[in-house]
Amino acid sequence: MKKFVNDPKQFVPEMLEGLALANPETLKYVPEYNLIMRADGPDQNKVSIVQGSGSGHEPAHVMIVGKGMLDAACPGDVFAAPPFDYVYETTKMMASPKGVLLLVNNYTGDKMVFDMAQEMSSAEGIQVRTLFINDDVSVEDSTYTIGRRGVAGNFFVIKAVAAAAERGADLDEVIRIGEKVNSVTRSMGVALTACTPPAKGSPLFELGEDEIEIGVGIHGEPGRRRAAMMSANEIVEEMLTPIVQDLPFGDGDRVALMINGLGGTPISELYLLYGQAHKRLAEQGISVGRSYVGEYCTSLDMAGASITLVKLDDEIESLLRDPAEIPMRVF
Amino acid sequence: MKKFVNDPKQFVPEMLEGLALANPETLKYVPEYNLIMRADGPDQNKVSIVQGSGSGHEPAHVMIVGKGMLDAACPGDVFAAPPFDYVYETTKMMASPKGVLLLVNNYTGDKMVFDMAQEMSSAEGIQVRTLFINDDVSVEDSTYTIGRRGVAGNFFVIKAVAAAAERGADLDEVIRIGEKVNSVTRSMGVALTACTPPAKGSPLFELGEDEIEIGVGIHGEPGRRRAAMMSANEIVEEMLTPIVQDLPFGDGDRVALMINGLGGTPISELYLLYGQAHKRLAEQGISVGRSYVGEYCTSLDMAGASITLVKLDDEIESLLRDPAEIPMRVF
Amino acid sequence: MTATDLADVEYVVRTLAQTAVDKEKEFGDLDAVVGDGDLGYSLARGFEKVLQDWESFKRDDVPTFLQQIALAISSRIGGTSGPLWGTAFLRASAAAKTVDTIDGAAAVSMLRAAAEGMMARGGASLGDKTLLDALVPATDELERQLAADAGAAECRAAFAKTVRECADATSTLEAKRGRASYSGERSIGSPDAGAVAIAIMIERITEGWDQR
Amino acid sequence: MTATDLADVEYVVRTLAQTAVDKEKEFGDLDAVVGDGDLGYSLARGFEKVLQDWESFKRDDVPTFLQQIALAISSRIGGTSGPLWGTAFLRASAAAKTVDTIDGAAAVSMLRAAAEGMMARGGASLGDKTLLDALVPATDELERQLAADAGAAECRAAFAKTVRECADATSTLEAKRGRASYSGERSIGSPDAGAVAIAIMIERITEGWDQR
Ligand SMILES: Nc1ncnc2c1ncn2[C@@H]1O[C@H](COP(=O)(O)OP(=O)(O)O)[C@@H](O)[C@H]1O
Ligand SMILES: Nc1ncnc2c1ncn2[C@@H]1O[C@H](COP(=O)(O)OP(=O)(O)O)[C@@H](O)[C@H]1O
Ligand SMILES: [Mg+2]
Ligand SMILES: [Mg+2]
Ligand SMILES: [Mg+2]
Ligand SMILES: [Mg+2]
Repeated sequence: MKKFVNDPKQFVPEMLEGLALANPETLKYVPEYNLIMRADGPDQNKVSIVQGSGSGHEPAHVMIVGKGMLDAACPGDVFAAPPFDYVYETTKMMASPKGVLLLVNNYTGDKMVFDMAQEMSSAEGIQVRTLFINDDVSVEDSTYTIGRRGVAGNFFVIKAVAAAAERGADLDEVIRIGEKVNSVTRSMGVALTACTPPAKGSPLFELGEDEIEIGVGIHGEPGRRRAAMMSANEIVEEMLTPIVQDLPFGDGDRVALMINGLGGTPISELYLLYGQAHKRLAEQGISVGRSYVGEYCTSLDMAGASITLVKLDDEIESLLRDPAEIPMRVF
Repeated sequence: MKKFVNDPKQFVPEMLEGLALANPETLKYVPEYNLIMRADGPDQNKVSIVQGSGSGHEPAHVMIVGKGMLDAACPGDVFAAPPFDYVYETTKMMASPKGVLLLVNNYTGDKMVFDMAQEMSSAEGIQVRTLFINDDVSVEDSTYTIGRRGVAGNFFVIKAVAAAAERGADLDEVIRIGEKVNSVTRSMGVALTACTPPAKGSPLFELGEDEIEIGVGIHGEPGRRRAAMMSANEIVEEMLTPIVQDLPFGDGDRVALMINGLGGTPISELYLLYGQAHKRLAEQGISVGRSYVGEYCTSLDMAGASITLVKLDDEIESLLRDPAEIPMRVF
Repeated sequence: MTATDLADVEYVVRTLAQTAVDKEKEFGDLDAVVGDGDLGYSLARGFEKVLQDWESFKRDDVPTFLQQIALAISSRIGGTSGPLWGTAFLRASAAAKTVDTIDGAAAVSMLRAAAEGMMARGGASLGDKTLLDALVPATDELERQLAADAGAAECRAAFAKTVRECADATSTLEAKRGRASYSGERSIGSPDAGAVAIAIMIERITEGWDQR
Repeated sequence: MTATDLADVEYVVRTLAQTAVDKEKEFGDLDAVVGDGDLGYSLARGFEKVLQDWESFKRDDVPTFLQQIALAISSRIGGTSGPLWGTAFLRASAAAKTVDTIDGAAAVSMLRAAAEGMMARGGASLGDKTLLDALVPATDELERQLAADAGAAECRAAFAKTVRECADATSTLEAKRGRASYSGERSIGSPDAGAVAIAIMIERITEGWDQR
């Protein structure tokens, strides 16, 4: 393994420390709970939006804390759900009179921790709700899930609920919006290579020189099938067809289209995929209202990409258009 | 090789087509010259800022075309200088009464093409100047250069001259600013793995399982030395010390600090590097005024990173702070 | 609720904790057969925290005490066992709130609440080859003994015997939950690690009851 | 300037172009010895474009004609040769602007301008093992012959002979420019591909002069 790492056990804390040092005016880091929160939070006049997950998916989610996006993120170690007390303490710290929304991708480990945190914080009188995101069409029950997995589509849910909260929506309204966006969001990914967790030091799974994993999970979990390497356009087809058929998306639909890099794939390739996906959608009468190309929800250094489609309506599009101030600097 | 690619010869055009499809309101694509330009350009009331280089360094430079950054970029094929007519035609298309500034990283191939384009466009009465960026302290004359190489530091030059042009500066003033920023910008990179150009299909150079290349170039050119793999903190030291000593930067200086990913390194590792670099600078009395962490100038899928330092003064900092609208969407 | 109730509960919890710490290696080995081998480590770290903080827990009443145990355990254990065991103690705490004294019936309702909490939390059903396949039938047996007016010692013995038998009997099941489920049919033939761990813990509790 | 001048220039350019196309493989092989083998491909593509567009070039005068050749060549050739050869034709065009007729002296000043342009563009000095090590001494020789009042045929023969001798003599040099320079000392012992290519082109020009 060749990575920029000192002690693998300190990988996540050192990353979070760097993130906070790079954004001293906007972010606060609470080392006890791996907590990255808005320096000016919690805002007592809005619903607090909190996301928890394992690390290794950066920029998700610690790097999207900021005005108009998350109020806080409390990740676990690489690919591990945060321990219960991180979530519980974070929830208490982020408590606002308008309530707290916990956003969680649907994985068994995370679900158990967040359900329990909701149960215990509610018992203490905090108004808290949990919303599970499950946009991945690749597989139903899978390695770490009962039901579908949550992947890069969570960015759209986060952005929409965060914008609604920023506009002053109450907790019920924020949840209505989150559920609505989740219900029209579909994703699927393909891995070209396996990822290497710093603490493991070797690839998490085996993928042959000429093999790809279609429908891969963001922790390297198996997807639909192994296939022989194919052209970029064929790979787009493998991802786009199941996504489009699942909702289904159809003629006349307006969508947000995201090409998400899984960590090891250069953005040049992502734009190449974007072009093909955009054109294939156009052929089916589906027009792209908003485009997103880059790394959003990664799997460490895995080479690969996922496609996410969101069916837009005026409400969702308007929420996605709202400003956000997060550490990803435009330059 | 496993990459998202169809015909390797079409890799760059397909990427550019995707980029334009994703940004229909802001970008225009002229396939004849690999040209990506602002849809509303050229602005007759400002100096046009144009960057040319090989492809394979994305987002540099086609993905930073937009208001407040580049007016146009005309890349060559992967790691190849653009052919002369791309640059010549681009210069003519971007001609404004206030003039055109061609920004070029210092590589022999690019330098010859841009010098010739300047010579020929000047002969046709276009007011055009060329500025070469050479921020890389790793090596003096090297594989593709006479003199130092230009690497990720060019983002700071681009941003400053673009902001100045946007504010209405004339060509001489824009060049004064560009030269000034270039003169206080220093960079150095380290490769953990080699990169694989789509047309070659195999790694561009050999790097052992436990070896890294210190001072690597963004085309995989050799740097100062091969070394055995070391810790993240030690690698920061290897890059930061030569950079700091070169200008030199010193006690009381305020800097912009960039940790630039070379394409295959996840952003989590980049923030980890950032934290260490920030702290090591602080120990030397050097404070970070602006931070940049992410992929700016890459080398395809190479795992690795570079550090760039810019000595700030009020003028430079103010120019860097100006707004820019480029395809990298904040979400 | 009397001081004796709290003392008994403390004894039970302390024995669970001490067993988890003492048997770290054994529980880990059990989990390594078809699971990922981290059960011993997880339980030991969680219950170690319980032992460390032992003196500091508030002892106003049984529910308060148990709630703090829940928090201590789940703050230290990652993966499946943290929220599962934490939930078990939380739900037992809630059940204890509804009774005046911790008698046999109260023990049954606390065990049931704990088991149901774990089912809700982890989504497992009976037969999925988890600790529930030992705990639930043993609780049923305890209830039967109480209904038949068995003596306290008799009840405990029956409870311990059933939990052990049922734990061993999980060998015939295929794991459907937790990391062991990734082994699929390969999991048949060896017992569920969590179930055996529970059985060993309960055996220690009954064996030591009279010297508590 | 007379029509004859333009015809002579056209003959020279056309012969250069035809040779580049005919000898694609040979020039490539020469470059492959210690360079990267793309010289044949690059020159052939650039001069192919010249032949394709041949009829469309404006022929108002020699400078205009040469400038269009410069553009045609450099728009098609990547790497080093595109801007180098393009610059050579540009500078020759500029030199031609300053003379009334393309006589021997004009040829010398155009060749010098071309060589100096290539030096400025590519940063090579004499001795760096490039085509300049053939072209510059040959131009010097041409100038000497003119100064000695040699006849036109004699001048051409001396020019071609020197360019060939100097091209062969680059074998003793170590490449300092272009891809061949990456081979370092290994480049000693074989001649510079660009220099030999120039020599072959000039030999074709002189051989065919009388039948032009
Ligand atoms: N979803 C579940 N519901 C109830 N019990 C479970 C569940 N998953 C696992 N278990 C129990 O936990 C034990 C394994 O615990 P542990 O090793 O900590 O978890 P993991 O399977 O995640 O490695 C199993 O032997 C089983 O008894
Ligand atoms: N900087 C330079 N200046 C002058 N001539 C050069 C220079 N670099 C290369 N050459 C000439 O060009 C020839 C190689 O051309 P070509 O193969 O197209 O370029 P490259 O070396 O980039 O592959 C060399 O044999 C040499 O004669
Ligand atoms: Mg486990
Ligand atoms: Mg386990
Ligand atoms: Mg060559
Ligand atoms: Mg070449």
